[in-house]
Amino acid sequence: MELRYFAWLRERVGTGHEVVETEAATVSALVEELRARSEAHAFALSDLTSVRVAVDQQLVDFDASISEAREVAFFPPMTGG
Amino acid sequence: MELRYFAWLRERVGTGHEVVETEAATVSALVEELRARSEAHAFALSDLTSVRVAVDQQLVDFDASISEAREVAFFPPMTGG
Amino acid sequence: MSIRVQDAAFDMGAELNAFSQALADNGVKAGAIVSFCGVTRDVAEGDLDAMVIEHYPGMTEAALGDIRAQAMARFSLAGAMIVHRYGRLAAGEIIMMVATAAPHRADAFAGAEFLMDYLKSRAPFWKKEITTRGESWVDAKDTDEAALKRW
Amino acid sequence: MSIRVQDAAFDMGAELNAFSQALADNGVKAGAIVSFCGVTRDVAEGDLDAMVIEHYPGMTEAALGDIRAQAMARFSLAGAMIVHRYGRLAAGEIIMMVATAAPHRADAFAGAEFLMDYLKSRAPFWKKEITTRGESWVDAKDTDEAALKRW
Repeated sequence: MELRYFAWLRERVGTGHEVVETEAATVSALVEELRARSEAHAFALSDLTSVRVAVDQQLVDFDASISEAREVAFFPPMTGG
Repeated sequence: MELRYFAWLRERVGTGHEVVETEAATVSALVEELRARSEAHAFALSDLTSVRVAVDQQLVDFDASISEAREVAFFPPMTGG
Repeated sequence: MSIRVQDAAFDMGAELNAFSQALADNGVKAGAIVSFCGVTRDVAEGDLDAMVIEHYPGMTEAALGDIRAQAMARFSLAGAMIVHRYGRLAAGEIIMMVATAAPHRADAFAGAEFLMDYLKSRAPFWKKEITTRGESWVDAKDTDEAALKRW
Repeated sequence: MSIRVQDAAFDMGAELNAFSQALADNGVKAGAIVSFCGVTRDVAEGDLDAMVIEHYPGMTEAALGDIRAQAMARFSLAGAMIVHRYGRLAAGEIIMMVATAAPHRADAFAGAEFLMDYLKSRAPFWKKEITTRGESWVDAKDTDEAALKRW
């Protein structure tokens, strides 16, 4: 599964893109796996109130299924415009 | 006193500008005098619900004083923009 | 110039850029710029030949200046401009334009809407439509007068 | 093109004219054209050196296209466009622009405000401010999220 990180999540994780093997069924389960992956991941994903997630480029909630997902992205609330 | 007419009031009166001698104290009194001035005036000023008035280029009500007025203008509701 | 009443056509893009540039030249910091342009449009399908706009020279400029000053104060605008044409316009020509600038977008939008609402009902312009079937003065809309009530 | 995401600077006046011209070329009758432009502005007095905008290629275009389609349908717009830059911008540069066209001004204004409200909180852009004192990611504002509730 392709993972993408943007803005300060990218900076904290240390990369904007990585590929992981996962059996996680939901975004929340994936987050738990990622927190165990490295201290950087744990730090980046420590407070989910300021993290948004997109599955295959669609904004979703953390309980969304990722069983069919090709790409999951984590990023802060958006600040465009 | 200088009188000005715009849009269909100008067309109905037959002129956009005329100078009158008047002792009228208010716009309403002036309107009464003008209605007696000609059939064209009477026609133009027959229905005041669709007439607006400015005294010295300020929008006013028909009971406004014109004792100090230099210029009175009659016109339909505005349709700019 | 913040208020212009003219018979000549104007380029709305050039006006927008000039408005923005004038703010920058004066060191005015405004994050949000809103513009509105009004275009003559057909009244019925394809039969508008032209529109003739009459105005009240002197009062027009005074009324627009007053409306602009109210908008500047009420919405803390960094800038505001109004250009309005008079005379004969072909279908599809730009009739008028307003632009506002403010630190925040809500004020820039509200300022432009306020300018338009007041300009429609309080600035001495009158439109006459010249169609293939004849000429007629445009009636003021009740909705335009009603629009003032929200401010 | 109705949706553009680009690193290159653009000319807002030229964009506005091109938007209007494209409508006219397609025979679209719209009496009202509204534009909004966002400009990088100093966070504190005079200390913003630059702004860096990051985005999510692919999702950005899809999100903007979806927001535009919603606005077109909801406000019966005759046209709508969005241009948004990414990369490094100097203070005073244009970040983004939206423009809408509609038969009536209320729809053109509402459409542009809708585009802006959704773009701010639902399109994947993130701003980082580079100041004389360092770098920091711009925090999302509660007011921007709250602005969505009115629609």
